[in-house]
Amino acid sequence: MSKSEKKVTSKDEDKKKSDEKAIGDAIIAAANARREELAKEALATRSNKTLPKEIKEKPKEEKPKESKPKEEKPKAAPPSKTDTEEVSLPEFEKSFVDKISSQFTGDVEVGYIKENRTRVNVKKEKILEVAQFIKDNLPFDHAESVTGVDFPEDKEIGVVYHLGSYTDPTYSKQVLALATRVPREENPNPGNDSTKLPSLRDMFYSVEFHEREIFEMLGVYFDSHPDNRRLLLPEDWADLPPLRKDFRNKGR
Amino acid sequence: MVGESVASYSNVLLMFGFACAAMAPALLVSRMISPENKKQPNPVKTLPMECGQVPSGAGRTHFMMQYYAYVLMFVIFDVMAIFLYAWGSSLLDLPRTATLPIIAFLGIMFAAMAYALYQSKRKDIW
Amino acid sequence: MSVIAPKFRLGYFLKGIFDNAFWILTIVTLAGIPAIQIVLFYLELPVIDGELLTAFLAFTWLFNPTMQVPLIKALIYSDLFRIVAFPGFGFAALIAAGTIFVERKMLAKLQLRVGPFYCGKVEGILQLAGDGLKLISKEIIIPAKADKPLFWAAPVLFVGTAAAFVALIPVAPGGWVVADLDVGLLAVFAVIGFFPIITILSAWSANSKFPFIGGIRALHQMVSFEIPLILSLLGVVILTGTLNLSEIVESQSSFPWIIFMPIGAIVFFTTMLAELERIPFDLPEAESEIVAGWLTEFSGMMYGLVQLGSYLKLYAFAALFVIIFLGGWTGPVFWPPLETEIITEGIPIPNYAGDPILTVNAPGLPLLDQDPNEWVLQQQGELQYTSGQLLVSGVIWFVLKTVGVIFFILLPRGVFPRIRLDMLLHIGWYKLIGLSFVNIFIALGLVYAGVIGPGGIL
Amino acid sequence: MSNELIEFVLISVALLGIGIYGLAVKRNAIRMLFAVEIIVNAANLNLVAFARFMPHSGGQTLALFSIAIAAAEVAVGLALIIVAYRMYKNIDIADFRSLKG
Amino acid sequence: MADALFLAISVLTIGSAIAALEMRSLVYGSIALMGTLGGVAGFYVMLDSPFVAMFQLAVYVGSIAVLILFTVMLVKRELIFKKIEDPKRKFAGIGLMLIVILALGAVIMDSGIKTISTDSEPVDFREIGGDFLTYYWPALILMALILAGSVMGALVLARREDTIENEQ
Amino acid sequence: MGTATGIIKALNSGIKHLAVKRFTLRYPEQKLKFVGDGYQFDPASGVAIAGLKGRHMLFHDHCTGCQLCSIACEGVAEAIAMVKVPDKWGQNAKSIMPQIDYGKCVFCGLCVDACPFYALYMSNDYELSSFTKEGLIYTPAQLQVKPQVQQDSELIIDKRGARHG
Amino acid sequence: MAEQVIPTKKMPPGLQVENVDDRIMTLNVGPQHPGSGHMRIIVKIDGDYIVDADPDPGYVHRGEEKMAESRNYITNIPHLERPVIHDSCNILYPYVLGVEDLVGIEVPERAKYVRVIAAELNRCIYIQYWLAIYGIFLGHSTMFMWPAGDRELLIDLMEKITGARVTHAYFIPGGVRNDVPANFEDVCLRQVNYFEKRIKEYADIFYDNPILKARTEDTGVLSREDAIRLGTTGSVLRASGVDYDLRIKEPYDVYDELDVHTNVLKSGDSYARSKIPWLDMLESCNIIRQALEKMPKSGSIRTKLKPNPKGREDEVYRRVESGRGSAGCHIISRGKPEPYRLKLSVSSFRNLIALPYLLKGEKLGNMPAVYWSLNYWPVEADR
Repeated sequence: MSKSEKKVTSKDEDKKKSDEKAIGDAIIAAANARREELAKEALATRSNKTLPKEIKEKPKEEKPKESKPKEEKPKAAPPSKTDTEEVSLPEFEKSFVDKISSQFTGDVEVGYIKENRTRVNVKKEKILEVAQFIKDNLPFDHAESVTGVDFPEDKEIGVVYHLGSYTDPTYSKQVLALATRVPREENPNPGNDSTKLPSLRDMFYSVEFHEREIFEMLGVYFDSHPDNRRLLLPEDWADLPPLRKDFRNKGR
Repeated sequence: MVGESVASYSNVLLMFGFACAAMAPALLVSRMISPENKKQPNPVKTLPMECGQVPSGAGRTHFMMQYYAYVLMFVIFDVMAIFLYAWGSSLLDLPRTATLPIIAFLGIMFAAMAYALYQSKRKDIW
Repeated sequence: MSVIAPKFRLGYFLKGIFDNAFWILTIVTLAGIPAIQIVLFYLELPVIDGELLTAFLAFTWLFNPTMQVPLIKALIYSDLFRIVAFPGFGFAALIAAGTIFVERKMLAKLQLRVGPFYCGKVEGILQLAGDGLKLISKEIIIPAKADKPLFWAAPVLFVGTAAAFVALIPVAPGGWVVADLDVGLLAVFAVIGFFPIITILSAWSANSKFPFIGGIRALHQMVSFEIPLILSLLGVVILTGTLNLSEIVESQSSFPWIIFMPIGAIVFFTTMLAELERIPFDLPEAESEIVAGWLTEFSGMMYGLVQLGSYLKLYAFAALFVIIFLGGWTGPVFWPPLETEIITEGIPIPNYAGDPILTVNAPGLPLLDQDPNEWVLQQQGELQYTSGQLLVSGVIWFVLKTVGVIFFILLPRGVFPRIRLDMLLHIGWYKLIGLSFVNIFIALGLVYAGVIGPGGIL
Repeated sequence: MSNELIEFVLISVALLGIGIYGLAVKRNAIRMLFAVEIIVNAANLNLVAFARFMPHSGGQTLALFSIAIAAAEVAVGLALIIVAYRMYKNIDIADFRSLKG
Repeated sequence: MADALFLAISVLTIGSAIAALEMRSLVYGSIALMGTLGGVAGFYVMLDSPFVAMFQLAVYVGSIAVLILFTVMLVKRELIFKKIEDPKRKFAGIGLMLIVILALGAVIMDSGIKTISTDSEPVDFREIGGDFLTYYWPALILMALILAGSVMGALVLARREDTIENEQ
Repeated sequence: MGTATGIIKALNSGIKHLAVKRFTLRYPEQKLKFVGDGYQFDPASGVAIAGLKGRHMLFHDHCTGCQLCSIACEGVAEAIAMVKVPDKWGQNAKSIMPQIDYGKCVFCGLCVDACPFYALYMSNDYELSSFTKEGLIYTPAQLQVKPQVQQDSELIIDKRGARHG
Repeated sequence: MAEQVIPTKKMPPGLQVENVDDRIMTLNVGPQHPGSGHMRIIVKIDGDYIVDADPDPGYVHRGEEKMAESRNYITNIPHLERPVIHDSCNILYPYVLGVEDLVGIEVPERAKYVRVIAAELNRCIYIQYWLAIYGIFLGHSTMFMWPAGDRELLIDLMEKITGARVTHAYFIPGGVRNDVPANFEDVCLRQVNYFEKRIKEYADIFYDNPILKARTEDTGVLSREDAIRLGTTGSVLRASGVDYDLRIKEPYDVYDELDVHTNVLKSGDSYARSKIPWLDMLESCNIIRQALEKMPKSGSIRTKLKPNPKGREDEVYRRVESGRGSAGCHIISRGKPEPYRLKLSVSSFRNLIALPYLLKGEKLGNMPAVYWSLNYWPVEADR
């Protein structure tokens, strides 16, 4: 750390605590002047493209245009370990995923099998049955988290249930992601359009508030859910469901 | 003479009156110097406390506590307790046989209290 | 940033002051002085040195040093002084203020923090005055649709009722009590009975939910604990055979009743905590359930008055405990350690010319001697203590004991959590009533076994 | 400092009259209870007044009994009113018709 | 002084008795009733019976009035402020009141009560306790029975009938 | 009897603590002593040096006007704006330097991590309150002033409890 | 099938809503209520009993998940710790672990230990804060002041490490941001030992207090089955008798090299739920001492990261045991410097579901005890 002596010590600006008002006025004036200056300069330099980036407004990153659905990359382990582990899938995880996929061939597709983490993608019509099967035949007894993801390119919204197990110690590390997709509409009308999904509340009671959150954040209506009400957003929210990709953050 | 002892009792009233008379100016002074905007009263400010929400329903509603029985019991057993004072303050002057009626009195009241407490414990019926 | 109002003009300010002074003077002259004269016409004026004290005489004597002492003496023995100052409101309010200060500092010490610190330089001793100033300068907000007369009256009535309670408390021997009643204890119960009414009325009048629930809770709590309160004192009444509080104190000249009736004392202490709504029984003000209970809608000075009333009540209850169980003012009499010269000859007070015109006999404290001959009697050895000495030491003992009891009333606030309404009622109706009957039977046993009472051992 | 017996008796008569008026006119159950209380108090006042002027403790004793029984009466009466209110959602005794047998 | 006090208390008593019946709000009516009861307690004090006075205050004002207030507050808000009375019977009631007061007053004024006054010492309140337990003890037992019966009856009456099925 | 002993134990614990030293830091009179001179970052090793994340200090002779701090702040608080300074510096051709708005700054220190030229570090000064919002905006000239701090109070733990001294 | 799964609770017979229609009073407990935190609970009461309770969170919702989609992996760090500023290391932990997985970066050994120490200190800080509020909710003002004061010891330590009292922004993908100061081990050991001595003193005045026990025992009982069905986590779960602690069940960083014990109570009432965090604090002190002993005395603290790291095109779900329970982070990456979707699966949100279930049929006086014993942090639930 080089903390060399300062060269410039202007006495005028040294008294920030003693005389706030004068300093405040001076700062306002100075700041305003400098901002104007800067804005002019920025306007001037933008056309010249001398500055590498703008100071205040960074251009928004473009949406990824041609991203693929995730199912096509099933088993991406960390790249450092890819060479060693890509070939050998974890045995234990594979066993129970195979149980599901063998029961519902055609409707269920294995997303990935990693150590302690597995994912199955289910068609939206079959989600109730698969959940019931998991509930009955596997020791997954609660849902840890429900994630809703918006895929505007596919015109779909994904819902991922992360299931965990408390009762079985051998499964306590496992998190099974049960994913499904529902169609997405450009002009959402939550509750009254085709973005609907059966609720898993009867199987996994703990998804109740998560599903309410998904409903308000992404507009996915859950049939047979007892109260599809607002949870986090204010009562007078009349905008798009905010976690959809076409809802823009202000100033970003 | 009739009514000689009024003076000492009226002192209690005088004390009560003095406290009221001494405290009312505090409210008046407070009312005078408090920064109230009388020209533009804020109607939101005078809403009843409802934790920041708009009040719903009336404040004085029909509202039954599950412990109404205790208030009923109080009326009866208050009478009992002060009756005991009539006995207790004159106990030293009384013959010992005079304790028997009070024991009978207490016995009956205990029975009533036991029944009343049994009833009032069942909170789901109030 | 601005302390002074933006439209402030010194001229307007002065004009306002002069206007106010003018109007006050006018009103006093036109209405106040006639009113005072009308009142004086009906009052019985004291006789001092064989002369009826009129207003004119009082003003004249005020500047005559030889007459000042009799004047002050006459004032001290008037009912007005008792009500306003010494055993009455002023004394109680002083102890209440001290209680608030001690509570804050003690609680802070217990909780490893500092407490009020900056106001008044010395450990925040002026914090209470600051709080009072703040409260009095705050706006009073009356909730819409509130029952205004009741709502305004409730805090004042609360203070008044607490003061009426204070009026029954004898502080020192020789009748230093505002109202010396034959049935003092019953009067205490009658006064206590007014508190639930005021509480529930103020709660109802606010037209808000939380005060209403709090008021109903307060009603249940006070009402339920009144019966164990009444019953727990019956033991003492049985043993003394009197309801007069001064006589109860005098009956304890050799030993306090707490020796024989610890159960009664514990029951009374517990009910006291409940009647005072102090932790662990502060359900009516449980802030995490019902915002501030029946005090929710009170703002500004109204809240301050309710607090003042509750601390007056606290003093009165603590004093009642001292009177009934701890022997009130009884205790060794202090002899003021002064030189014999002063004791025998007194302190001469000279006038402006240096001639001694008045002698103050220090140990006898002539200001407080009811009978001026007591000093002479004491010098002759016929009287052990003058009533002035008894008064001073009695008040000191009384205050010491009261402060001790107040300390134990305040201590649970730092130690215990709040309990629940059904638990509270259960404690009141099952345990405390049972215990107080045990106490009554102990007292009966003491009487019938011949330990205490007429012809008893003690 | 002297009060005559007649003064207390007249006050008692006035209270009795007011109580009778209340019983006759009001249909509100709670108000009728008020009227009853006023009448009882008038009677008690008479008892105590006469006891004072012919010095005897019996009058005060009777007054104590009377107050105690009034307390019992109020407890039962208010319980009745609560029951009736719960059944009819009203405290107008004109509505309490089905209580007739 | 005593006359002024007597006058004040009688005005308080009679006035608040009328107010208790005539005030629109039941809660204010209850407060006025408390004024009547307190005024009567004041008369007791003037009659040198402090025990009865304090009993009146503790029982009537301290508990009966509380119970009445509490019950009033349990009633719906509209009912508290509604005046229920027969306008037809109002004048009849006033007439009845006047007849009673005038007739009784005339009888009393005509009788010898007017001349009664006494200089004797008042009865000590300890004698009352003695009376209770010596001469009047059957009445005391009877009163205990009445109190016990009333508390049981009140509790049985006041409980909610509609949940008894659910209990079983 | 368990209830009674529990109550007595609790009361005893309460009374016992009346004798324990008070723990409060009496702030305006006492100020805590901190580790070092503030939060600094060594770009060579890529590791920061522990210290309080207080108000920034700017070394004008090191600042090159590269705007990396501003860019780092953009995702966090947008508190740093680059402003023109009147002085001429050899390494700073554009004469722009960071100006920090402490009304927005969250004191995360990512700007310090971003500076590769040892120009920015955070000092021990945390008393930044001001009566105006504008008073919270610190110009480069103000940022280069070394704060005057008197911080010498430390936690002392002894037999009668912990305290600040 | 639905009936057997959905937990039902037996209400007292007099409290069926249809019977008591005109006696019900609706109370808004919150958001400006001394007993609610930044949440509203719409409570319907009949006398002293709660017949219905409906939590209404969202008063401090700030859209962290949406904001994270437009910030890169590094600048997300000061933002993602905002929901729980008292537990900021633990709430950042899963995110940092997830980003390390996505970016593919190794953490030096010493950094792992420093992380564990910081996380455990933060857990204690959070629990002290929580305990203080629990104390004041029960009307125990000493239990408000003591934890709030003793918390200062640990805040002082965290300040020595990170330079900030709260919102440390200390963890970073690839390690921690700066090394601990010199002779930190001694200071830490001294203060942690004193801290442990202090929190053991809470037993007499709070946890063994008979009034507290009578007040909170047997209130808001959550049975083992219901705790599992409702998907609760952390102290709520462990108070109901489920032995599930991610530090043991799914050890991250160096927790598998340390001797970690977990605290489980069987009764599942408010008292047990309030005692578990206290026992956790004692356990945390043990862990800190172990970690201080085993920590490599020197070494790298941070693996250098590229300036604007891009994640793999993958998704990860990492979870850690925070002060309140399992904190999970689900990151979906599309190969950009920003996450495509980031979901924080926080324990407060998961425990909230138990609140209406537990409050129904409870007395109003039990509401604060039950509510705060759920270890609920409103800002975290709202995110």
